[in-house]
Amino acid sequence: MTDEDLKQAVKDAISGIAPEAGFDALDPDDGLREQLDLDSMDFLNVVIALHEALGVDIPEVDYPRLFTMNGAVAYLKARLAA
Amino acid sequence: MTTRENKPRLTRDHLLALLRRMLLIRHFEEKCAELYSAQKIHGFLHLYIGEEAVAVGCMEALGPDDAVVATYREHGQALARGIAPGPIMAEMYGKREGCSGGRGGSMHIFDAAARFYGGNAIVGGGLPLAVGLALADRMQGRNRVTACFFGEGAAAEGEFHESLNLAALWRLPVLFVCENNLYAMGSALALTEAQTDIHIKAASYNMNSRVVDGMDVIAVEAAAREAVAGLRAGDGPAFLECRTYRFRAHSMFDAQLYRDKAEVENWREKGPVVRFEKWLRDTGHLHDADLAKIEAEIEAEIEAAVAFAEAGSWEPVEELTRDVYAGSAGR
Amino acid sequence: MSATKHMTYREAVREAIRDALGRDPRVFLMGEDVGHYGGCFAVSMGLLDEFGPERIRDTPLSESGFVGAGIGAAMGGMRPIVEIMTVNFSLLALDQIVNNAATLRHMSGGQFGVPLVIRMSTGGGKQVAAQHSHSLEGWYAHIPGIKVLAPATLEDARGMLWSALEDPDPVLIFEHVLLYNMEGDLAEDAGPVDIDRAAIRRAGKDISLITYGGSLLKTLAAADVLAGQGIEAEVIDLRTLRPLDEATIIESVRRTRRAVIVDEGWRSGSLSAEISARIMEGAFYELDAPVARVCSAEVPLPYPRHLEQAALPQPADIVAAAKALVGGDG
Amino acid sequence: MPQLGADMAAGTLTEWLKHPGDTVRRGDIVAVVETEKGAIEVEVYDDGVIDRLMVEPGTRVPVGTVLATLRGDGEAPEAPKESPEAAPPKPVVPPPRRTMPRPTAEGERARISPAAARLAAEKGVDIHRLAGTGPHGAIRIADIEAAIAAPTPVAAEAESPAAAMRRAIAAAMGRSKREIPHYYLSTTIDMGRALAWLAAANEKRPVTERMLYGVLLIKAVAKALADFPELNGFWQDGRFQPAEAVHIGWAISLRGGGLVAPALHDAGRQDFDSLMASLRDLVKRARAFRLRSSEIGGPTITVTSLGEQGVESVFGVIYPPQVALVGFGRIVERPWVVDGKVAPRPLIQASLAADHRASDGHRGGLFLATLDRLLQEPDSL
Repeated sequence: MTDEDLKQAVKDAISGIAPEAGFDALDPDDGLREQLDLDSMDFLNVVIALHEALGVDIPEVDYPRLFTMNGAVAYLKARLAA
Repeated sequence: MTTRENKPRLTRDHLLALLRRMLLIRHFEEKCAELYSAQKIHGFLHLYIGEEAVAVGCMEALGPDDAVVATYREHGQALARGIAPGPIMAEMYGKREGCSGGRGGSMHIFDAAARFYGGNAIVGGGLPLAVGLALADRMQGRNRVTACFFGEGAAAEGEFHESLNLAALWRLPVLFVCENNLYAMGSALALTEAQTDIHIKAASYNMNSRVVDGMDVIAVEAAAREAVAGLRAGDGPAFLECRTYRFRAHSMFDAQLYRDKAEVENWREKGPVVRFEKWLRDTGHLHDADLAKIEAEIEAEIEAAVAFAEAGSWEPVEELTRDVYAGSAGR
Repeated sequence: MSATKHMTYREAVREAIRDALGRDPRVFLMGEDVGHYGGCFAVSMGLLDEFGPERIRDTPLSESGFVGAGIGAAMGGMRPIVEIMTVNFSLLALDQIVNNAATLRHMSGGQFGVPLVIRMSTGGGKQVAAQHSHSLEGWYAHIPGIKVLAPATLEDARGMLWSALEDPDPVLIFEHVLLYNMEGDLAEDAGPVDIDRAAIRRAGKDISLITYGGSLLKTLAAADVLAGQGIEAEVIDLRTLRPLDEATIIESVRRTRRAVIVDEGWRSGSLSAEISARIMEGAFYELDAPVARVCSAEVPLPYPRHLEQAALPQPADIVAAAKALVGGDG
Repeated sequence: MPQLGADMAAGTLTEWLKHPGDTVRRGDIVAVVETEKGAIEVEVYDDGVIDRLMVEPGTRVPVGTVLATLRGDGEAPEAPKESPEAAPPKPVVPPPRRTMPRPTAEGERARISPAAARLAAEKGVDIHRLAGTGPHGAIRIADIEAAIAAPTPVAAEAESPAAAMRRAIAAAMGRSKREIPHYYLSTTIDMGRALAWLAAANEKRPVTERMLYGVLLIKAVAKALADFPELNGFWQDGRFQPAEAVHIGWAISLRGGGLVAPALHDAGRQDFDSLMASLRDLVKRARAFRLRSSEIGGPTITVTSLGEQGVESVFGVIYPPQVALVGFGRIVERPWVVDGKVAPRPLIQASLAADHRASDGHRGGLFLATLDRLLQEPDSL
């Protein structure tokens, strides 16, 4: 999957939780949760959505690595490659 | 003075008692005038000064079981009937120790024990009551008399004619006493009555009716005794027109524009007390010492009555509705 | 069901008078034409022969005189029943009723009471024109010191008199002229009834129709019409106009939340105005619509039938007033 | 100036008939006074000698004013007597029973029946957006009952759900601050053991059943309430009415503003998995405005947790007619004394806002202490 595919997957996971989330003004290196006002429940649902979409298991301890868009893409790319 | 044969038992004690009662009324009324000026007595105040002989004379003919219905000028009748001056004065003050509980005031003196069915302030309003009281006595087989006092002004009211007719029609034991003091409030009699001889009106209802000199206590007593004897014998009602004169205004707020001072002075010499005192002195029944003693006793009695009224209490507002209906606090 | 007798309202009143005369020697009837003539509404027909002229006393045309005499006789220990031919003539005796009967107990500091009953006819509808058609019971209900009753049924016509006679204070009984000929069945053993409570003649949940005396039948008729349109109206017969049975009125209005008051008096300053004020004071937060009133038109009652009927409250007026309050689909 | 008649308030002295030094007898006429009814002679009621004339002829004075002073024969002139005994007390007429004032609705006055107005106030229904079907278009009970049944206001098409929600929150919060006497308590709780237990539990669970610490907080609150019934129920009709069970309203803030607190029914008896599942579902639907009205009603107490981006402590506004609200701040790592030694621990500020009509500070404090103790033994939850 290309970086673009992974970014889209993250966007899809988030919009399932926060339909009105606007990605165009999103700063990829800044906190997703702050910019999109996602609380811990939202974030858990995003993780679950990614797990279901990509079949990748994300332990709690890795959550911080998903806090930004670029971070998430990099993390997922690594997990899928492994 | 009349010296007719049916004059009452003229013992000295009886004569002095008559004088004493008239003097009590005179001084009581003068004290009331003073207290009214000092704002101790309020509202309306109608004084009996000058008409004392009528009340004193008539009451002599009544027994304790007889009933009295009077008008708003009833202090003299109440005192003559034997109601104590203290409760009457307290009633003038509006104190609850008054003979009507302080609720009636000067115009509404009531006393069940003396069968004194009030001062009635509606001119002529008392006449039908007297007829009813007599009707009740007659229907319950009680040989009692009801005396009804009113002024000549009442003769112009419909109730006067209705009551006299009912009493005569049903032959009821009512003694109608008309105190004709020549002025119905501010109007001289001649200005208000086509027929100024009130007793003639009464006679037309087919009842015993006569006129008497209201300034002569002996004459009034004799006439009253004669009339009451007829009532007790079942002759039906009797009417007594007493020609008298009130020395003071109709009520406390009256500039007496309707009569001149000379007329008042003229009647003052012919007043009941002056004449009776003179007659008692001339006939040797009254000596200065007697008069001084009577005056002193009355003075003390009046002061005691005022003290009784001053010491009286106000009815608490919480009892405002008591007696509107029997028993309950009223609703 | 105990045995009943078919009779008119007039006969029920006569029965009440006869019963009272029999029970208590202090009772006597006094009024114009009550004796030889048998009463202008034939209520006291036959009583003179049965009880004699002492206890069935015709009087001259002297309302103030004989009402005052009645008051005096009551104070003297009798239990008089004074009949004033109609409320219209009672105006001549207002002074005696207001200044003596209603006042003496209180003004004498409780020394003298007036255990008197005054009966009089009232109301219009018989084309006898303005001076004979007044409905002024509301005036008398204004006066503290007396009680005012309005018997609208045979039971009350038969039962109220004795309770009124037993009352130590003056009681006025108003008999509506249209009721005298009303017929019905009365229990053989019908006797005295209470005189201080209203009665719910028909239960209902949507609206309270409050009335008395001659207007009760019209109000019950209106309730029937409303029932046909799905509106369950409660009909309250006041029975006593003073004291007003406020508890029954308020309890009902709290439940139904709407009220129409039917009163043959003129609207301004009428008894219906007093009842409306008491509802506003006692059930304001329960009201779901303003209180309505159906009264006579404010006009001297006219002689011609069509005008008289137009002036008097009618069932149609009551139905319209009720529907306006219930509104919409009811 | 003597009282000469019932309706006389004052009089004008026109003439003195006696002068200082003149001897007078009781009943003598000493002056003439002009009243509305004409000239009236004034008599004296005592014997004596005129001392001083206090009022000039031609002056008008109220009744009771001293006109002249009198001294006994031969006495020296002395000061005037004090005024007559005070008039009888004015009878206190009981004030007419004041009828209750009608509650004035905010803004322009809607035409509404009294019964409907009271019901609207009780149920917190905003009457301004209702169309009346009563007489003259007035709002009546039927209209209020309809508004209560269907929360989406009938006539509010123009208003967005968010605006309607904002209006409802405003009404509830306004009423809370007007009627509920809040008291506030807070304490710091060491979440170390609880979070460790949670992390261990989550490792054994698939991601879809992973839990958040909020569930622990809910369980702890529910369990603690068992011993503090006075915090779990409603204040209605002037008295506290305890609830039979504990339904915790979990406050969910919505993106773009607004707040809703759907109820987690019988939270005390649900196990963690069912609690987490229903919590996750409620949050998802709330955030998407797809909550059913039945889920909104019913909480017996509300818990609000600000989560990670929040601040350290929150003191909430109770949601009427409830009587308490538990608040949790952000978990923060701070030095904390454990077994006598200072160590970094994840701490959370737990606060209680409670209705002082239903409970007192002492009991509120014990509740928070119980909450702390339960969170130290996550296994027991």
